[in-house]
Amino acid sequence: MTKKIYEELQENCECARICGDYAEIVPDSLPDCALFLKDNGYDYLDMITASDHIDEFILTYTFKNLKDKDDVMLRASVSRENPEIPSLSNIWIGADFQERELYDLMGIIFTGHNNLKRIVLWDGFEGHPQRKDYKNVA
Amino acid sequence: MEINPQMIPSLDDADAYEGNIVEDLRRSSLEPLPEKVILSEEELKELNRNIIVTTLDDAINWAHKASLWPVTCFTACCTFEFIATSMARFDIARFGMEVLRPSPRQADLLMAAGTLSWKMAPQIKRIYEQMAEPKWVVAMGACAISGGIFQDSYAVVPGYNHIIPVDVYIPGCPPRPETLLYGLEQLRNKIGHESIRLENK
Amino acid sequence: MSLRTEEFVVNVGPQHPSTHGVFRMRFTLDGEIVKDVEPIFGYLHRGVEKLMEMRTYKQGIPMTDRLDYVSAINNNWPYVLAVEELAGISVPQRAEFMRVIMSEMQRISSHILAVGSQMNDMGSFYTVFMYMFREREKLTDLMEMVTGQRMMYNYMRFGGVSMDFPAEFVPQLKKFIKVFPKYMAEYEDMLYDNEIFLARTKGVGCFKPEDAINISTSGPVLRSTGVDYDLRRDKPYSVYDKFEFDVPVGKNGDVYDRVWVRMEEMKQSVRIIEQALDMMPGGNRFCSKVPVALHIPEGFTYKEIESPRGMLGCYLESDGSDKPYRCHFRAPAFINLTALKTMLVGQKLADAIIIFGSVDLSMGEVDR
Amino acid sequence: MDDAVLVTTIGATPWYENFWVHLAIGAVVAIAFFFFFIVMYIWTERRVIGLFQGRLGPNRVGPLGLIQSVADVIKVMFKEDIVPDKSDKLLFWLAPFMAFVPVMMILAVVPFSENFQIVNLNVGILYVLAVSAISSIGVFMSGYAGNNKYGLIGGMRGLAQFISYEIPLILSLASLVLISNTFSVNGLVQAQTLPNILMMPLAFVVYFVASLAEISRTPFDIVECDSEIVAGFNIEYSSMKFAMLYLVEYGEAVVTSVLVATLFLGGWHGFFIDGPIPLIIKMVLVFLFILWIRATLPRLRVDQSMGFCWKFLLPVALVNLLFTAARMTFFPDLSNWIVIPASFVFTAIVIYLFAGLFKPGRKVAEND
Repeated sequence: MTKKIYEELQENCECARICGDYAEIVPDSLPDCALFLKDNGYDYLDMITASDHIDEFILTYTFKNLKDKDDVMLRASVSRENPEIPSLSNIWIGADFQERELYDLMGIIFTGHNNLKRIVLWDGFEGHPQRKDYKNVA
Repeated sequence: MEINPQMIPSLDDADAYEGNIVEDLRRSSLEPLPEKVILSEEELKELNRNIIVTTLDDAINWAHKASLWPVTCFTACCTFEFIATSMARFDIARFGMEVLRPSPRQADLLMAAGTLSWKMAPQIKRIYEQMAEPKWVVAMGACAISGGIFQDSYAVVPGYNHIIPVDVYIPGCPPRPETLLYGLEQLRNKIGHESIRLENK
Repeated sequence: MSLRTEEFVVNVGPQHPSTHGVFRMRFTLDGEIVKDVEPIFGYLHRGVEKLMEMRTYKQGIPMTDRLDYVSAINNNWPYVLAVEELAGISVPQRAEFMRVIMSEMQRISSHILAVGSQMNDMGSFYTVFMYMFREREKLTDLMEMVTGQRMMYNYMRFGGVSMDFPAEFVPQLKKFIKVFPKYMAEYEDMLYDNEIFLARTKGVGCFKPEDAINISTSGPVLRSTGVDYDLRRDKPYSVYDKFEFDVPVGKNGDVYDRVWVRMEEMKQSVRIIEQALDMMPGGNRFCSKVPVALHIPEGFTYKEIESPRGMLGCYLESDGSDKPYRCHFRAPAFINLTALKTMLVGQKLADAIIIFGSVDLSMGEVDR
Repeated sequence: MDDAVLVTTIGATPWYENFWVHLAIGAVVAIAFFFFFIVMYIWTERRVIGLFQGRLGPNRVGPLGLIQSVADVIKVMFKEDIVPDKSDKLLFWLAPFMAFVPVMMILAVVPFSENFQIVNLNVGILYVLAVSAISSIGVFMSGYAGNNKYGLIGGMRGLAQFISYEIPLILSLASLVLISNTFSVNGLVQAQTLPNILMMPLAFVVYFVASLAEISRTPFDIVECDSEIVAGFNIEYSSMKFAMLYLVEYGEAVVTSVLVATLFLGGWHGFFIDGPIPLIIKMVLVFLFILWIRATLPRLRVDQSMGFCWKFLLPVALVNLLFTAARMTFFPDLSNWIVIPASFVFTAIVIYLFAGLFKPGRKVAEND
């Protein structure tokens, strides 16, 4: 039983496929998918996270509809060579710190983010510790 | 870690400046610092033959013991065990310690409570250097002694003694208030043995 | 001629009496008015998520205790729920109620700390804090009676809890529940009848509901602005759908409302504990059988609970081995701090410290 | 030393009636009185605040912890004296003296008993006001000299508060002088057949609140409030200089409680015996009242404290002066039985009226 919101999502923006309770989308179509969700009541960005699958990074976004108590999950996969994905921080201010943390720990570059720099580690730190191939130098 | 004036950064590259300090502190402090010198029994006896110094020692040590003012510089979970110790039930005000001086200039005990990350290490070193001279450090909790449960993390200093000389180690994660009071009692015994003649040895 | 005054930058640095841990804010002050605030994190970053990947599932539980060290039991819950869903472990009914009771007790003690330290920031020299701490010590004793630890309980396991309630725990808890509302009335006298407290909190740091939703804040900070959303009622996990309790919602989103919401939530927690104690089935099945070397099939899940600071979520990915492939925690306080800029700019320095205190963060969860 | 006031002419007088000998003995007694009570006040504060907070104060050092503050002073003396290199050396060194010495000088005018007073100035009140203003300069100097941003903010706040609270102080003393038409402090005490607090309750309220702000005690301790500006003006001071600044706070408490006891509670007038004993008892009672306020109330914001002074205390002090002047001109020899209830009713009316006028910080509509 895929939710009604996923069907509407599929017509409006060309996302890859709907499976189970989440939607796989193309990274570049993330902003307009997010805007579409925001107009249909899913106006609460809950969580952004990423996981390192050796040849690609899988980013997971969850949104909530506070009125009808329903939430939606979007997933996008980004290649390891150029981990680029458009930033949501100009639509939701809440995404600002979470994207900076993913840039800091995972090395994913969010295009359009106004001050994308390390948030949790100090500036001289080389490498992104959350990646699978990170060797602990100290 | 002296701060030469012309290197004070402008506002935008302050983070890079702080990053360099953290990096070279991280490379320079890989082994723990040597322990502070305390008198063994026979050294104490040899010292006691000189009456004038011992009575003065005892008076000063008594004053140091009676009023240890901790500086409020708490990092992590052990903070709340120290706060619980300073509350009504396990009251450290009985030992005259409840005057929590916020500024390091007026305090003489650095309660190193909690995990120390590399980004916080230069700040702790600066606070320790800002404190006025007869100062002591208590490493409270497993993270403060040896990095504890986070020892193999890339961002955690394996113990405060890599950065600042530590006087008393209180084990526990977090140590119970009774353990903390016992540890502070040991610190007071240690202060009792110190002598003004060996101050800068 | 207008006096040329320049702004100066002050570090409300990692070591400051009222930053509740090692949190640093770079204030740009014009006299006493805050012109710009830039929060700087990372002074307590311990790389918990990386360490979780190096440990087996069961070794990960004590790591979650140290995340939000003020309400340690609530941190275990999302991690345990995620693993149970991926591994398909069922939880006996008695264990569910024990989890609810312990986490509601932890919510009361966490809110006590939040409101108490709020009064400290206003300068009442620990008096209100000490009266409230008296109750927290009783709660800590009750927790210690069950788990043996004062702060880092390590109490929840996959499929239930680690130990059963000792015989004399339930009567002691009932006695505490009966007496606690009297103490709550005492706190309310100390807070709401205090003219200076009202003067310093009413209308300070107002926060609009649209901002709250846009900045994805959660917990008392969100509810104080008027948005009525609480995971325990709107997306019930565990056995929360069996209790009836109401969710306090503020009106103006100022510091007074946040304190009021926390005080009301304490009363609701007392109600939940009472109902949970009555409905708790007897018997001694507090944990279902789980193999020690737990291998979880491939998959991912995202589970959320309502911690005292907001929506604490755990995103868990497993790859069939006995170690989590990726474990990310949605820290409510970390995201609530994005609201600092909208709340603090334009306020006075004295108010900025109180508004920052009312966001009630605990650094272990913010920096992870 | 018969009942003649102690102004003796230099000349063929025996050594014990020589002016300089009196001054020397008086100075020694005053300084001893001053330091003894400072040490005792530090101990009393820590014990009594412990009592308010349901805990024991310091009791390990000597019987009941009596010599705790002696240990504090000795320890502080043996600390390393740090002078920040970019600070203003001269001011940094001078500031503690500028803050500490004037507080001691006020005691020169206080009559300890009928005929024991160090200097019987006939302009005692003016002398007190003039000298107490100097210590506020010392506080600002220490804030500025330390080259620390927090110290500067603390110093600025202190200066603003001291200056603005000086005016209600003077006006309340002016109404006092109107009744007993003498400026000398001893004359004021002799004129108090009935303690002035009964004759002029409004003047007592204004004077007490204004002097609370002068010595920056809660709820006006915005000068050295450690929750916002880390340690206020004395942030850069360490050993002996810090001891002086620390003792300034308690010295001012001693002096204020002596002045309140002398001017309003009838100085050395006692029920059975006249002399220092009733003065000391009244002094300690006033200090306990200050401690009670310190243990319960949080602190006001800077602008609220200023607003409170200019919008509430000043008008009340002016109205009180007007009322006293009118009473003295139209019915100067009214019996006490009418004056005392009348002035109490007048106080209640004025405070009720003006309280409505000034609501600190209540801009938002009441929400519950």
